[in-house]
Parts: sequence; C-alpha cells; structure tokens
Amino acid sequence: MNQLMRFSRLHGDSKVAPFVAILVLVTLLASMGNLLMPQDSVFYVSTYTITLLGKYLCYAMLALAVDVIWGYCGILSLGHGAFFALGGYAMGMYLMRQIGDRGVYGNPELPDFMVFLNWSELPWFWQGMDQFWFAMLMVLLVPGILAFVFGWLAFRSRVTGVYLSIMTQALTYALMLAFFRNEMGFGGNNGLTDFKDIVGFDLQADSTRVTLFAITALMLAVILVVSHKILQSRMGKVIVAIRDGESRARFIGYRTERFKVWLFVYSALIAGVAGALYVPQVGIINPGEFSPLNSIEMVIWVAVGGRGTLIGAIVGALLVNYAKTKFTAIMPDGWLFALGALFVFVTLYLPQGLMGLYKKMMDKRKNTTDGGSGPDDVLSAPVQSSAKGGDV
Amino acid sequence: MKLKSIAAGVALSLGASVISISAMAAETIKVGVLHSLSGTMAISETTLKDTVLMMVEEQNKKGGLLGKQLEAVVVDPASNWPLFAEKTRELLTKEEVDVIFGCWTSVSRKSALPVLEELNGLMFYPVQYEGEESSKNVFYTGAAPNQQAIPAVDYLANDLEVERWVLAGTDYVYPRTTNKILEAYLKSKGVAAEDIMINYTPFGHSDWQSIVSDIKKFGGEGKKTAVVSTINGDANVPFYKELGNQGISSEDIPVVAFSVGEEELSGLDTKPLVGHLAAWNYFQSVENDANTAFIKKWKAYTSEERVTNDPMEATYIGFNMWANAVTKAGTTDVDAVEQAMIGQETPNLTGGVAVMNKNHHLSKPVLIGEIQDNGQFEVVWETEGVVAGDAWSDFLPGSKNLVSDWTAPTKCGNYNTESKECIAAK
Amino acid sequence: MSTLTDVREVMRRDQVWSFLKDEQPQVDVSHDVILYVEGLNLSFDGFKALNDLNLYVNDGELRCLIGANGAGKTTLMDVITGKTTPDSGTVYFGQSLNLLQHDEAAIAQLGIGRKFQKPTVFEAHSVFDNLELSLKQQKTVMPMLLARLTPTELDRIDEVLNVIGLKEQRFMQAGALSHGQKQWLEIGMLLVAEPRLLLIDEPVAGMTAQETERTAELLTSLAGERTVIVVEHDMEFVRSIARTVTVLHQGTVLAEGTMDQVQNNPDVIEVYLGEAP
Amino acid sequence: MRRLFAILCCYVAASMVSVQAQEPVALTGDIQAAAMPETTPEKAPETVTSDSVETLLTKLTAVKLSKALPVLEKLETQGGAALLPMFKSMLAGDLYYIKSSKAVIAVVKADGKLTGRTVLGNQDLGVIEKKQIKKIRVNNKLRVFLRQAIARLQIGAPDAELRLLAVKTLLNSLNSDTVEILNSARASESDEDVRNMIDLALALHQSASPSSETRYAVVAVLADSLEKEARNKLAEIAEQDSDKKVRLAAAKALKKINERIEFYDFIDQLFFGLSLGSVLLLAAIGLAITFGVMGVINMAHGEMIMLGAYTTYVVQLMMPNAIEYSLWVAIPLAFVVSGLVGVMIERGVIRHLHGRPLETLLATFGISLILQQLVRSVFSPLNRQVASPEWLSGSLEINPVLSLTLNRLYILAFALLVFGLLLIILRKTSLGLNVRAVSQNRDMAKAMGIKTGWVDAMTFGLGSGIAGIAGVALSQLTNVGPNLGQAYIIDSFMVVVFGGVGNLWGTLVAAFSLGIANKFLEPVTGAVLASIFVLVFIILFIQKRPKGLFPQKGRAAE
Repeated sequence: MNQLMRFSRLHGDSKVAPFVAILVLVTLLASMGNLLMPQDSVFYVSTYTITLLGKYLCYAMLALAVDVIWGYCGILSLGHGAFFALGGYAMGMYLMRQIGDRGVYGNPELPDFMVFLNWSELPWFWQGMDQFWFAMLMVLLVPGILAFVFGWLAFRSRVTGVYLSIMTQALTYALMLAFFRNEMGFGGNNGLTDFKDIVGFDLQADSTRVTLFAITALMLAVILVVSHKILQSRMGKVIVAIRDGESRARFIGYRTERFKVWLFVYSALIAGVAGALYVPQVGIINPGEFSPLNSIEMVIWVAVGGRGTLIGAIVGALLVNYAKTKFTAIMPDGWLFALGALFVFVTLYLPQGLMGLYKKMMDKRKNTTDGGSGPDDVLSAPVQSSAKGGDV
Repeated sequence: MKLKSIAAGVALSLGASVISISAMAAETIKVGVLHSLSGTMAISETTLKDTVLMMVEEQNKKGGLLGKQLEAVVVDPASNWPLFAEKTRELLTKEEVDVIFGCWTSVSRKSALPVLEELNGLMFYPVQYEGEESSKNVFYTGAAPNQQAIPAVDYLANDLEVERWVLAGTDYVYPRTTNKILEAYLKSKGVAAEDIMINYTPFGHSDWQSIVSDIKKFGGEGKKTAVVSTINGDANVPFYKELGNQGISSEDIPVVAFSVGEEELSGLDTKPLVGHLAAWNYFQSVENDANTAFIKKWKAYTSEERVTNDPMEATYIGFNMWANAVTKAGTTDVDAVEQAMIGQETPNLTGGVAVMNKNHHLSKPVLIGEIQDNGQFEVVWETEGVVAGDAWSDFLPGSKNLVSDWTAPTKCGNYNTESKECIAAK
Repeated sequence: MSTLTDVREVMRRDQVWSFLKDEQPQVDVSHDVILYVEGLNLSFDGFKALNDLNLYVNDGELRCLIGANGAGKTTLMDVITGKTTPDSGTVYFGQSLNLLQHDEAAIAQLGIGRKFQKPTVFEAHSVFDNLELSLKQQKTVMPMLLARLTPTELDRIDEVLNVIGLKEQRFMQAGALSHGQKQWLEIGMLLVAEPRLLLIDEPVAGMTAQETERTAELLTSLAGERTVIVVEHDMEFVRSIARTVTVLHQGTVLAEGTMDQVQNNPDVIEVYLGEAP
Repeated sequence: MRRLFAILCCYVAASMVSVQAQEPVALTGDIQAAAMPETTPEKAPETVTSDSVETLLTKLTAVKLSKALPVLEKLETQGGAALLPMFKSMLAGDLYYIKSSKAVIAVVKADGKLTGRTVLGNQDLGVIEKKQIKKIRVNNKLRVFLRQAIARLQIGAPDAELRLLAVKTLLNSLNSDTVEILNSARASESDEDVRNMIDLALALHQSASPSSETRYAVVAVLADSLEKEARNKLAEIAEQDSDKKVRLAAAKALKKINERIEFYDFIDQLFFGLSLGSVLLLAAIGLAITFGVMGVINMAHGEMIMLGAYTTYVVQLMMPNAIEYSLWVAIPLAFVVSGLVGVMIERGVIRHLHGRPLETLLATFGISLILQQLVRSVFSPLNRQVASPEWLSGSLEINPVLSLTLNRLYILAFALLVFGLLLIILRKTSLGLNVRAVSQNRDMAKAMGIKTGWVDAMTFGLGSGIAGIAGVALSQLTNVGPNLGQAYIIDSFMVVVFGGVGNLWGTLVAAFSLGIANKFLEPVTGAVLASIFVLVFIILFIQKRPKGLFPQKGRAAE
C-alpha cells in the first residue's frame, strides 16, 4: 500500500499534463471564437474578453514565479512586482521605439515625453531598444541580473524569512520612487504608452491581440512544464529540502545559497517574461506596477490557489483576478474589504489554499491514514522552516 | 478545482460575448462614466462621477435627448492606470456607450486614449492639464496651461510686482510641463535665470522643512518673491502647514496654486493660508444666478457640506455642450457629434459663455482667488473676456509650431505650421 | 592572448564552472590521527563555552564524549562542522585540512557527517528521497538538475535502508515517521554519504530498549572503516559501546581513557559521575 | 541626546511667550507679533475729528477692493493711533460692518458666538448674528499696508517687543518720513535691541548718502546684523559703491556674515534631521516592540498610526471650542483606541499564527487593507482637517536666520518622552519583566506560570497604542487620510531592521541617523533620490550585518 502511496503522490504531481491540455484547448477556442465567429454569434469572443484573458494569464505566470520560490523554497518575496515591471519596461521601451516618427511631435528619434521635456538626445540605456532581439534580451537580463545581485548578497549573508521579505519590499519601493522621477528617462508617472505596433504587426488589430494572447498561453504552458520538470528533478528535491531544513541541507553538503540564488533568478526571469507579455496587451507600463501593494497581492493569489503546487498558483491568480474584475464592477468600495478578508481567511483557515483543500478531500476519499497526514506535513513544513528563518 | 477554474474561464468568455450582444438592443443613450471610485484618486474623482450622474438625472427630467432617456454606465478603474484602458474598451465594446465622461490624471487619459482612437469613442476630459495633446476623440474642458498658469504669473508680476519665482511641483508630467512653459515664458519676459528656482518633490511628500526654508532664503534676497505651486493633492497640506510655521505669510511670499481647489481646502485648516492664491476658471464663491442654482442643486443632490470646484464646472460645461451637439447633430454618432461640438456655446458658471474651439479646447475666463479662512476663495483678479485654450504651448521648442484644427480641410490634431503637414497623417 | 585562454578555460565543455564546483581534497591520515582539535576557545558574551580544549581522535576509532549539560559537547561539534567559528584555536581534519577555513557544506563534502540532538530530516520528502539527497555526489546546481537515479545509487540506498531497517517505510513521508524511526533515518542519511568521520549527538534519545541495542551494534560495526564520535548521556549505552571515553567539563577535557579509567578518575567522580552514581 | 534636552528647555521658555498667541501667529507666524492683541489699545487722542474718520469708515464699507488702499491711507493720517485696533482686526480678517447701519465693527468669535465691538472707542456690542453683518475684504496689498501702518503707529508702544517688531517691519519701507518717525523714536528709546534696530534702519537709509565716510560708517553698522535687509544692502554696496574702500569693507563684512549664516544653516539642517528622525522614531517605536520583542510582523502598524490620527480628528470634533487642549485628550484616547484594536488583532488573528511570521505578515496586511477601507467608508476618502493648537504653530526665532518651528520642537521632545516612558515600562514594570521573559524564552516563561497569552496581548496592545500616539503627533504634520499609515510602514520597518530587532536603543539611533542622513542628502540630491539612497543603503547594510546595528548577541539570538 506504500507503493500505492508513492503512486498517488506521483499522480498528484503529474496533473500538469491534463491542465496544459485544457489550457491549450481554451486558448484555441477563445482565439477561434474571436477570429472566425461573426460578431453576433453566440460563440463570438469579444476582443475585450481576449485581452482580459491575456492579462489574467500574465498574472498567472507571475503567480507561478512567486510560487516557485515561496511555495517550494520558502522564500517569500514581496518584491516580485519589481521584476515584472522591469520586464514590462524593457518591452515598453521597444514598443516606444517602434512608434518612430508617428509620435505627436513626429520626432523620429525621441519618444514624445522626451520631446516636451525637451531632452536633446536619447539616453544611453535606450540605445538598441529598437531591436526586438535586444529588447527581448533585456527582458531577461535586467530582472535576471537584479535578482542575481540581490539574491547573491542576501542569501550569502543568510538573510532569511521576514527580513528577506521586508528587504524585497524595500527594493521594489525604492525602484518605484526611482521610476517616478522624470529625470530617469522612463516617462515618470505617465510611464510608457500609446504603442503602435510590435515587430511590424498593428497592436490594435484583433489578429495581433489574439496572437499575443495565444503566445502568452503558450509561454505559460511551457514555463509550467519546465518548472514542473525542474522541481521533479533531484534539484527540485534539494529546493524543498532547503525549505524544510536549510541547516540540515548544509550539513549534508549543499551550498544552499547557490540553489536559492539560482531559483530566485529563475523566478525573476519568469516574472520578467510575464511583464513583457503584459505590456503590449494592456497598452501601458508605469511605475505603479512597482508599488509594494501589487507585489503583496501576487502573494495572496498564490496563497489562495495553494502554494507549493504550480497549478494552485495559476488557479489562484485566475480566480482572484476574475473575482476582482467582477467585484469592483458590483461594489467598488467593497473590494478592499473582500481582499483583506481573503488574506486573513486564507492564512488562518486555508493555509494550503484551494489545492490543499482539494488534496485533503482526495485523500479522505482514499481514506489512507498516512495519506491523510502526509499532505498536512508537506504543507505545514514551510511554515515551520519559515518560523526558524524568522527567529534568526 | 482546475476544471472549475476552466469553467470559470469559459463562462467568462462566453458570458462576456453574450452581454455584448444583448447590449445592442437597448433603446437608451448610454453615458459612460470613467472615474476612479476606489484607490488614491477616488478622493477627487468620485465628486465628478456624482456630477455626471446629477447632470444625467436632470437631462432626463427635461425629457432626455432625441426623445431617448439617458442611461449612465458607471465603471471603476480603481486608480489603476492600465485599468483605464481596459474599462474604456469595456464601455465602448461591451456597453457600447455613446459618450464617456472621465479621467482625472494625465496618465489615466494617456492610458485610455489609444483605445478611444482605435474604437472611435468620444470622451470629455474635465481637468486642468499640461496640454501638448489634441485627439479627435477627446474634448478637453479643463484648463490648458495658458488658461491657468500664464495668467496667474501675469497677475503676480503686474499686480504684486513679483520679480523672483519659485516653481515648486510634484514630480509628474503636469508640473514638469507647466513649469517648462512658465520658465520659458518668464525668461521671455526678461526674468534672469538666477531669479527662477525650480523644485520637484515626490507624490505625497510630507517633510517640507528643507524646501520651505530654501524658499525662505531664496525669498530673503531683496526682490519680491512668489511661489508658483503645482504641488499635487496630498502633499499640499504639510506644505502649507510648514509655510505657516516657518512664518512665511502670504504678504511675504504669496503662493499661487493650480491644483488646490475648494475640495482640497476642505481637508485643511485654512487659517494659516489666508491670502495665498489659486488660479482656476471657476470658484464656488463666484456670485451669479447660474452658479448659485448649480450649488443649490449639488448640495441637494449630495449633502450640505459638499463644495463645488473647477473640474465640476468643466464637467457641467462639457455635458451641456455634448447635449446641445447631439441635438444639433440629431444623432449620437461620434463623427457627427464631434463636428457639431466645434463652435458650441454654453453659459459657464462664472457668468460668461464657454466656446468650444477647433482644437477641442474651451475658451474660458481665468480667475485668481485668495484663500479665505472659511475654506473658500475670494476672487481678486480676473481676465477681461475669455482665454482660448491652447493645445500646443508656444513656449516649448517641441510644440511651438504645432496647431490643432479639427475642422475641414485640416482635420488634424498636430498640424505643423512650418512644414505645412499633419504629423498624424504621416 | 591570456584573456583568450581564460575565455577558453571558462568555455571548457568537459567541466562545470569552478564557482559551481566543489573541490574535494583527500584526507591525509598518514599519522593515523584523523581529527586534531587544539586550544579551542569560544565564549558567548562572557560565558566560556569552550576553554582551551584539546582533542585528538584516531582514524577508525569510536570515541564517546560525555559531560554535564553546558560542558561544551554540542558547541564542540558546532565548531568541527563549521556552524560556529571559535575565538581562537585550530581544528585539523587529517594532516592538512584546516576545517576552520571551510563552511558547513564544504566540511560535509570532506566527509564529516553530523547527526543532531533533535532528529532533523526533510519532512516533506519520502524516506527514499531523504537518502537520495544525502548520497555522495556532486552537490551543486547543474549536476543536481541533470542527475538521474543510477542503479549503483539505488543499491546503495537499499543497502542503507536495510541497515536502518526502514525498507518497509521507504516511500513514506519522513514527517510521518515515529521519533525513533526519524533518528534512524538521520543516521541513514549520514551513512549513505559514506563519511570518514561521523559526529553523532545523542543517538538513542527516545529509543526503545532494542532500538538502542541495534544502534549500539550499528555504531560499533561502523567503527574501523569510519571514525565515530558519539555524544551520549545514557551511561549504559556508553559503556556498551565505548572503547575510549572523553569527559568534558566547562569547555575543557577533564579526563580521557577507557570507561573504567574514567570512572575511577577522582575529578570525574567529583564533578560528573558523583552527581549520578 | 543632551543637546536635545537643551533645545527642549529653550522651547519651554519660548512657549511661555507663545502660549498667549492668538490669530496673528497663524497669519504672520512669528512670536513677537503674537503679543499684539494682548496690549490694550491706547485711548484716542481728543484732537481727532472723529466724524471725518466715520465717513471714511463708511466709505470703506462701500469701496471696491482695488480702491480700498487710498481710503486706508487717509484713515491712517486722520485717525492715527485711535485706529490701531481697527487696523489689527482688519489685518486679522475680523473687520465687519453691520449691513443696516454700515457701522464698522470688529467681530470676535468666542465659543461659537460672534461678539462685536465698535472700532472707535471699542464698546462691546454683545452677541451678533452672522447675517446682520458683512465682512470687509482684505487682500495681500492691503495686508502689507496694514502691517506697516500698524508698525508706524506702534513705534511708541509701551512694549519693547512691539516697538522692535514695528521697526523691523519698517526696514523694507524706508522713506524720508518713516526715517523722521524713527529719528524721533530713537531719541526716546530706552530698549537696547530696539535702538540697535533703529540704528540699522537709519544706517540702511543713509547708505545712499553722498559722503563715503558716512557710507563707511553704515557698513560698520550693517556688519554686525543678520537681518536680510542689511545683508542685501551690503551686497549692493560691495557691488556698486563708488568708493573702493567702502566696497572692500562691505565685501569683508558680507563674508563674515555669510560665514555666520553657514554655521546657522548647518544647525538648521541638523534640526531638520532630528525632527525627521523624531517622526521616524515615533512611527517605528511601536513596531520595535511588536516586531522586535514579539517577533511579530505587523503590516497593520501603519493603520494603527492612522487610527491615532483619526482619533485626534474625532476629539477635535467633540470639543470644537477647546482645540488648545484637544491634543491632551487625544493622546491618551489614541493610545486606548489603537491599543484596543491591537489587542483585538492579536487575540483574533496573530495568536493563531504563532511562530509563523510569514503568515502573520500576510494576515496583518489583510487587516491593514480592511482598516483602511473601513476608515474610507466611515470618514470618507477625503483628508480630514485637524487644526493645530496655537501653541503648536509658529516658530522659535533664535536670530533672523535661524528659527526652529515649534511643532517640530514639541514633537521631537514628545518622541523622546515616549521613548523614555517605554524604556521605563520595559525595565521597571512587571509587565516589562514578563514581556522580556517571554521574548527571551517563551516555553520557560510559560513553565514559570507567566500567562504568555496575556503578555502577548498586552505587548501588542502597547506597541499598537504607541503607534496611536504617533498618529496624534503626525496629525499635526501631515494629512489625516486613509493612506496616512501606508506612507510610514516601510520606513518604520527600515528603522527597526536597521537599528537591530529587539533593541530599543538601536531603534532610537537608527531613526535619528536615518533622519539626519536624509536631510543632509536632500539639498545635494533632492528629496526623492535622498530617500532612495537611504533605502538602498539599508538594503546593502542588512546584507553586511543581517542583524542590524545593535544585534542581540549570544545563544539566545542563534
């Protein structure tokens, strides 16, 4: 029956495949619904819906990034919005350059905001951003390097638990302040907007929007599978081991900080990509994305869906954001109440989120005693480890 | 669990599409309201939402437009800039509104703009802003810099013999542009560079000690000095408090503000501020029948202690003009209304007539008011006649030879008078 | 030119980058002594945890450390495994390896395994995974990412599973094990890594009588090919396994020798056994 | 530390003066002006032909704002000292006229009622209805004139303070007849300072004289004054005086003065830093307890501050006629309110998340969202108006270039006071003992029969309560709105972490050093960059010393 246990655990992890299948299916349906169906058909999916879904998927990707480090390695980052936004800005800069002389001033070199703040020439960090490949490289490099430097410093000097969380928050806060400055040359509070087209395709065309949406879905699927593979690998086991007993892991010979840095960077890259896909779909990027509130909201998506399960993160992101869209429409003032209550409720009564609940139900149905306690231990494990972190 | 979420996803997409169909059948004229009801901007924007609702209600009492009732569709962009784009799309495609009244901050407008132009919507923007924009799909009923900043500076220079200038602002696009314009303007008036001090602070800046003492020093060097403040919202309270405490009275160094209206003052003990100035196109204290009637209606619609302010007047004017334009055009079709709008005249609340110009900006009077200890403004100066709003400032190198003219044959928001071509058309 | 060669060096396909790689020098036990601890001093704000402590352990011996609480047993282990650095003194592994220059991970890689007082295993992992992670292997990111379970490793794990008697529970959540079983698992995790030196802190705490017996057998069987240092309070247990016993008191070595010698040592009787006849 | 108390003492002295302060402080913001209304106006000399004054006054009620100036000028010449009270109340914006009789009266608002007195002869007219009267408007131009007129009329005032102020005001409106007044005043002047001030004025006037000797003498007089007029005049002379000797002398004097000014500027900066530090300290100190001692991350800490600020607002609503004392009521009340909310949070949520800091962080963040929205729904999203008591407004003028704002001084002192009290509580009281016991070894404490649950609740309540008190202080500096807390939460955490968790002194040092650093950076880098630099510095610092400036040592910390 232990064999059975193991089997069920494997099974529990390998639900990624069907999920990906469903994801792809929905994407296809939605895309066709928008492109092929006539406006008045019941199956017509409005462009509004497409962009909305696209946005949700970006958030899902972001949630995945947070979950990878928080759920599996116990590193609670309250600054992932920073990586998201940086990726977004890299993409935004590319899109700005694509506008070329179609800006309101018709200046071929400078974006509009530079013209009316009469900048004489393009700042160095805007150079090369007109090349798609270069911009994409930056989408990965900028968040990646930031994550590497920050992570390397922090993990090497064994900053853990809440300290790390607060530091990450300070990081994104500092970046927000910085990007609000107009001298920075990122458009200040207005950020970057009024994009025209991407690699030659008109951003306003439905086909482009659908394609972007599809690409997002595809990326999500790919990242999901890759992350799954990584976490299934022996390295993944080390990661979880670090979460549950960092010092033990050290004493059997693992340089835990390296694993953490590696994972932190990986997670930052995902966030960056999410940001890059987010910008052309919502059509604007501004310093607001850096605000600590956003970053902490991502965490709650993960918490709701169930940390430590990749699918849980995605589900959480989709549900919470869908709820947000609906909720704010019905009673705007209520939303913060709801969100706040969600935070409290989930942490108090649903520490493992919906996926945890689901697992429990499954295990109950199988009424395998070990199975019953098994997941609880898995799930309560990060808690204890983080507690250790907190006391240090 | 996943299945559920997928179901949700599908439901979402289908649900959305269903709604978008049902919307077509509606036999009303839909008025979209795109103002933040939550988040940081809710403070200012909820007022405008109420204003629009009030206007709609009133219009319906008069029997609506073209024999149809008006129906307000309110959405909440929650002070989240990307949401402004999303909600605009929602209003235009799902709700299929005929007109949108909305936005406060520049960034929210910039965010909504591409969607408006893509889907050829129509929006009225009721807040004073930095200019440097003119879209076919937007009517700007707030003040452009030349309808607020420049007259204010003239007043200070001529009536108060101010010779040194502190341009203090929050670090975002409106103050940046306004100050750029003012700087150029002042220099053109022969003010020396060392007599201009420019200072930017972050949003919600609360510790003004050093800056105020710098201003004090700057003002202590003989020449009469004034502060031109484009400081935004929250940061004003601590700023004025610090001024008061460091003993800078309005006689020593008057401060003229462009973002401080009745609403902002209501959150502030105005005793220390008496005598400081603000420049607007409207003050609640202006005495004439139209205004008193409007204030009465407003208080009745909301509550006694509520005040009126300039963006509300802008909304009022915008709404009436739109109503007239629709009646004139006999349809709510955007292109028709857009053309009908140009040249529209409606009485404003300060006893004059507001005219919509070819560049989608209004002609309005400019008033300068002194803050009173009751939280109101006392008008101390106003322009003879009205000032026409300028889409493109003549004092910025980038835009001095740009004009906007939406009438045939030009039909262009950024027409370059030098190269004789419409940049947008390129 | 040199830069070019550097670049080539960096680009070499046959090895991972040096900063990802752990150097693994061999332990030199030519003088038959595997651990030199000399003149260790360590104090936590005023309180002297270690006081000029000297200790030599021969290769392959089984050494018992006893001493009252606060005698410095655990602190000594902390120092040896690199958890805490002493104020002064030296710790050599074999002739050449200065342990004070290495961190926990490196020391573990050198072949020093440690079992904690409170059993610490990776609760979220199955027993099998716990052992798999503890295998002697390239414990850096890339290799771990690509590693696949090889038959030899599988055999090794099975072997250890037999030794620690958890074959039945191999796929069970480590968190779900009993206290005793966790103790065993932790010992297993040390064994599977094939260490040269094992530091074992109170192995039989919370074990049943026969579990204790098996532990004793295991430890004695280990001695010889490996060096084992055991810290234990249970005198019976110590007597059952001990060849050489070292008594610590207030951070210094009080006495050293066979159980009988130690027991007859007047100082020891006074300060330690005296309290627990 | 010690110099702080020094400042404290000198503020006490200053406040003695400022306590009697009335509206003018709010208007002019300087202490000397404050004393004005206290002085009983002199009786009108019989010579005045009061009827012509009467007509002028009625004229004043009719005339347009822009045309009012000449009328006032006439009034001054006609009425002279008799009109002092009228000018004063006009300057204060308290001058009205009765619609029916067009009689000009000064209106005083006392506990909600308007009482009027005639401006001439100043008889009491008793309570007056708002609708009977209309305000006589003033604008900046008129205020400037009034200020100077009052000064001219007050040259002979009995109070030296007043005379000094009078002369000062005249400095920037010197002409032959003011100089005449001054000359005559000089003769009879007894007070040292006033005489010097008059000399300065006369010197300023003489600086135009043709003889270079006089100008040289003038420079000598100006040299030892810090008044900005003197400085500007010196600069002018150094620039363009015909006589080289005079120019050099002026330049030399100017250099001296500037050196002195630089020194005072430095002190100013330091004071700004300290005051910012005190704000940080107030905001962070509560956190230092909940986070430092209990190890609980309270993201709702900012909202505790906010609650304190709103309590102040409510208190002022309750006692609109006793704003002066409102703060003394608000402080304990804020402590109680925030404290209770804190206890509720601890009992309701945090208790269940014990030893799970990250979860606590999330939960309390949720609570902060709820509290914010709650305040929004209850008090509206608009900022609320919290008035500053007079004794908190204005500044303590040490010399013409250095003046310390009173509210900052008070808050600085207050912050240190709170800090001191807290230390005592933790050191001396049984609660403090229990708290430290629990924080060091919870289980042991439990074993020794300490009700850890109760201690936790109390500790958290204490921390939150202090946050509430901080809110009262902040309500005097910044907006009272739903976002008040947000603005301070990150800074507070930075301070605590930087200072070293669980170490109150660390928090103190951290707060002040960050405050000062920030203020000395600001002139160089600008406000935004300054705060960014400080943040980045802390981030890096924590990498180097994860346990902050003053880490807890020993095994306990491991």
